Amino acid sequence: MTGEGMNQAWVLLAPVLLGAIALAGAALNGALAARAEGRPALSGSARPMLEVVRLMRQRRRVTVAADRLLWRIGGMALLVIALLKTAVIPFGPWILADIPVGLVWFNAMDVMVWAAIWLMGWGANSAHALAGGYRFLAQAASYELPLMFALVTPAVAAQSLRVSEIVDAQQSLWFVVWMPVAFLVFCASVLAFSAWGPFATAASGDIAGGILTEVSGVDRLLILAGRYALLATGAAFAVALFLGGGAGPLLPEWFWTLVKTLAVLAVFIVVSRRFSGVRPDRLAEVAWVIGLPIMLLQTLVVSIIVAVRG
Amino acid sequence: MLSIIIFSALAIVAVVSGIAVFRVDSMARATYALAVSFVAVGVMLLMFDLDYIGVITILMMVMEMAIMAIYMIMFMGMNPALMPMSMVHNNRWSAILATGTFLLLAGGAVLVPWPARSGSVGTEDLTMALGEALMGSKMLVMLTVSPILFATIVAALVLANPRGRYDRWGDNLQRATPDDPQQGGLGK
Amino acid sequence: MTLQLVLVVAAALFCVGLYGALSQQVIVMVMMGLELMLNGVILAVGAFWWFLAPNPDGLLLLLVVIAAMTVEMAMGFAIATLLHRSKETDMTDMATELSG
Amino acid sequence: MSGAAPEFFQLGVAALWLLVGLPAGLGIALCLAGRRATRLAVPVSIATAAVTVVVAVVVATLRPAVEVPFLAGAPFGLAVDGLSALIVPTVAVVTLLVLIFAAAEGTESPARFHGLMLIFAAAVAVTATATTLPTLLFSWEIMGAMSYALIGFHWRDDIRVSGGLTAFITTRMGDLGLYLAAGAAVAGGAGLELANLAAAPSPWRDVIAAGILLAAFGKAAQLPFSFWLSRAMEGPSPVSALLHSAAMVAMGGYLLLRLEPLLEVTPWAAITVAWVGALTALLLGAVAVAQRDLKQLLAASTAAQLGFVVLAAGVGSVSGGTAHLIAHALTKALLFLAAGAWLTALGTKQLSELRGAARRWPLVGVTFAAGALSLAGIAPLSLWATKDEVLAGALETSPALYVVGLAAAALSAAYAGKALFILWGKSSTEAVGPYDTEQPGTRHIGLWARIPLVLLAVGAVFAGVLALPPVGDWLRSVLGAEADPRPGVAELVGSAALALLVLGLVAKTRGRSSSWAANWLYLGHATRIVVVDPVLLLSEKLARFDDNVLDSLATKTAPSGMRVLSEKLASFDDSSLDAAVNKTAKGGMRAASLVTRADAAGPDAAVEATASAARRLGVLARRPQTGQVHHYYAQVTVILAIAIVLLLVLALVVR
Repeated sequence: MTGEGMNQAWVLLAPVLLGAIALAGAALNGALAARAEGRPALSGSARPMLEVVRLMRQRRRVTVAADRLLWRIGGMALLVIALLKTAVIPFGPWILADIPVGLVWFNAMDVMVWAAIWLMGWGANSAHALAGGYRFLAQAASYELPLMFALVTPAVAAQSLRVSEIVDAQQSLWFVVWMPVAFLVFCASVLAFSAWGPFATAASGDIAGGILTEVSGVDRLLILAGRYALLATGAAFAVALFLGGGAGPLLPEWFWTLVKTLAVLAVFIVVSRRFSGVRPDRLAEVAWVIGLPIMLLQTLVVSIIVAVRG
Repeated sequence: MLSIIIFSALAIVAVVSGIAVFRVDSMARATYALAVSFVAVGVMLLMFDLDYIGVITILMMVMEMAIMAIYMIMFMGMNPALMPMSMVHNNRWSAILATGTFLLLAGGAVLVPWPARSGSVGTEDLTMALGEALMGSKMLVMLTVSPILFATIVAALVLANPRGRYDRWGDNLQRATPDDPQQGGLGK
Repeated sequence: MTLQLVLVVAAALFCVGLYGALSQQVIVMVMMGLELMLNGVILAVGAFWWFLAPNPDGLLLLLVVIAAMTVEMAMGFAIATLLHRSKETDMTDMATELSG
Repeated sequence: MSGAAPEFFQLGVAALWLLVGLPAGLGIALCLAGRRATRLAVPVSIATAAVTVVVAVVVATLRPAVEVPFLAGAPFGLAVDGLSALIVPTVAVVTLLVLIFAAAEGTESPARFHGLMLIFAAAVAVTATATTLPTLLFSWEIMGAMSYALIGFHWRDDIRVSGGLTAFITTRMGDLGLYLAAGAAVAGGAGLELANLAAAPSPWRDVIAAGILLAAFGKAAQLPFSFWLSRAMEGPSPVSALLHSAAMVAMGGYLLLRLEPLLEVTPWAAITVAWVGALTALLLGAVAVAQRDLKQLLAASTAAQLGFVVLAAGVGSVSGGTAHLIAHALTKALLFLAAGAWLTALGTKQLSELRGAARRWPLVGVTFAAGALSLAGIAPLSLWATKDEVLAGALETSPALYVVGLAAAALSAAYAGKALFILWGKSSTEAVGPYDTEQPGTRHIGLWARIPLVLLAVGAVFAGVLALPPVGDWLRSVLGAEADPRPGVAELVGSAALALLVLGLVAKTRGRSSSWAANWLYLGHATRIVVVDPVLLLSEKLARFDDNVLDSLATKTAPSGMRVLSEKLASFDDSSLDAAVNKTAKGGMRAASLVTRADAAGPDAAVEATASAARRLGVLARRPQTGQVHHYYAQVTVILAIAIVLLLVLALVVR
């Protein structure tokens, strides 16, 4: 840990960095999409910036009898949630708020996504959007319990809910080595709570874009950016929980954190493009009948190891 | 001083959104007003150094309200953003009783000579201490409470489940895959 | 911030919830009233813990209240579902099985 | 416990855990696996049972003791002492043989069946080695539950499930006694160690004893509870053989034997136990004689034979009780398995239809005969000697007990003989009997079904040595009961002769009556032997005395005296009594009308008023019961508010 001065600078720096990482993710996705369509990858990677400019200038459309208050709250919430999550993620030596229950905080914030996405769906007063909102809740009910145990497992191993202590506990051995199942479940859950990749059915094309159907202009920008930001915080948190945080040879801690975060984010984006969508109604059974028991076993194994090691 | 200001602000948010639950016309708004009230109380708990409980309250209640909203809309089956709703009975007496109770409780809170604080907040990790109390000295309480809670959940499932296993697997449980209106991911 | 102040706020939350539980016709709304009452209880217990006896044992009560709340919700939804299925209603006024 | 070297002790501890853990673990696994383990079930279960036998022997030799924390102040304790060192291997062996038999017979969903049986075997092992009350309660409950599950194994038949329920509820009633005992033990400060119960202070000790008695009587199907055993026969035969003869029912008797020190310091309990045991042996013996269904006969006989064990505990003859328990377990398991074999093969267990069944399968018939003769108490066979050892203890306590016990022994010879002669009897017609009345029979008894019968028959024949000098002395030293009374030669010979006599009588009556009405007559014969003939003899003597002495006295004095007396009485009657009666009648009428008037004005009016008031109150009481949730909430709020105000006022007043 460094001094207070550094922390205050970090308050300003963190959102900027989050934005930058999210943008990098978006650029990568754009490049991959372009290549898939046979266009030059570079043009694709510039696409997000152009999209930002376009959406900033676009006029907001409003549907009839929309619940604007809830709609706006839902739209803004994703980005706010991502920022609030950033507060407990250590970036090398810096962390905004190293609260003793940082892990639970992260969890509470990703539950906020439930509300946010459903409000987006509800507020628009549109059938497609509402169906998207419901899809997300169904998906959320499936991934949340395995995610909770995936979060608990590193905490058990580090015997602390404070994220910095979890990072410190992996100096000798990264948690991903001996809790691979938890890591995978966590990664899948990150995709799920970002409504991304195979878990993007809430916004998928078969319901005309779902929660994105009616949003336009700045609102749409906020939601799209929020999803990338959530993905980025998820990647950063995976680094802190399982990949040793800033641990690495020679180079400074913040650098290693950045590199690992970007790498995880890239993997998220590349890999999840290769999967087709997962229907939430099918997911529930898989998550509860396979995911939850296997996750419980992982937690049990870790607990036993911790208990035996003393 | 700052803490009083913050607390008062939170208190106003909590109570006003609590009142809003029964005043607003939209079911979604009512539900999420309740969620706001809970979040405010959760933050208040954080002010009492109850980190874990406070965050957990926020977590649980936001989740609960997200589900609650579904039920609200499922059962009431209309979009009250389009039509105002007033589904109350016994309004006057309810208000009188609630006010009376408030006067009683608030009077008690103000007039009772509360004892001084005994003991102090330890420097140790409260969450850890709570965990140790749960699994140690208060094990018996949890052993008693948890089966009851579990039984209640099972009872709730039984009540809510319209189709038993004979509906799904046939009269002699002979089907290889269950006959569900909506097939699950594993076909179980 | 004093104990009295917090308790008055808790009492206010509790009584708003009580009003809701007494006056609402829709079963889910009644449940929301009950939840609000428990919200007040949580606040009051937290305040008692902080101002009177801050040791880990008191926290247990809070944990139990929160757990009871969620289970209450599960039970409430189950009964609501059952009522809806059997009577096509979500009004408590229609459920008079307990009538003497 | 044992002076064995530490490594042996370690081995013993491991074996003890294995004894409990192996069948329990595999049993649970089998139950969970369900249909998926259909093929695996039989090999796994028999291998487990075989290993359990070995482990049981190891445990019995090494006598380990273990203790792990369970509840506060009451550890989960297991230990093997002399008594359990005898019981545990017996139960293990019977379990193995029964499982082999069951596997040979085949059953639907074998995984569930064998799983339940293994769990049950583990529970019995825990029961037999428990050192603390919570441990005992734990396994006791599991035994009860398994018994329920196994009796109702064919759960599609309502009657079997309800039979299981009857057995479960009845034994549960008794089980409450164990909780009572545990509560009293804690309250009395004796702690929950079984060995310390006898040291509890007086009023609590009585409560403990009462609770233990209740539990043991319930499990052992002693008198007030006996009927559940009859319903338990709805279960498959191997279940009857293991649970309802060798293991679970026996555990009731075992509990009393184990807590014999407690009975010793609680005289009333010892006397109660002894008499309940003796009366059960007698009355259930009579019930057994009257049965027409082979399994029902065996069930009643089980309760009766356990009566002897209970009697032994009551009179403090631990060695006799233990020997009888073991010998009976082997014998009765054999008989039940044979009955089960016939049930499977012929589809019936009605004695009338089974006539001659033994001739059809001579090996099964011979083993059955060995078991039945042992049950009858024929001289060199097992139950003869063990029963006499119990009776020797009874004789030392009270001759009356001995007489009742002897009568019960005669009855056991009667019912054993009845079953034996019918099964070996020639069918009156050569035609095949009306088989398959209860289930379709297979007409086949496999080799593997016969082997356990033979082994058990060997046990049933030779287990008697446990009560006779060389082995008997060893048994006594193992149990630490060297001072227990031994039967004299006269008693041994006498009881054997009695058994032979009764058997002979049964054989004769059977020869004379082939119709089934004769069986009820035969009950009359049994009664005559025991009761009627002596009574007739006595009455004949009395009559002769009457003729000779009293009658002659009467004829001389009666005529003249009587005439004078009757005249006097007649005149007295007319003048005083008759008049008084008339007057009383008139007075009665007047009083009655007065009372009627008073009643209408007073009590009746009061009753009417009370009733209408109650009705009004009832109407009032119904008013708040609207069925409306919000009304209830409002009521609760008001009542709680009033309560709080009252409390506050009270607090202020007290202040």
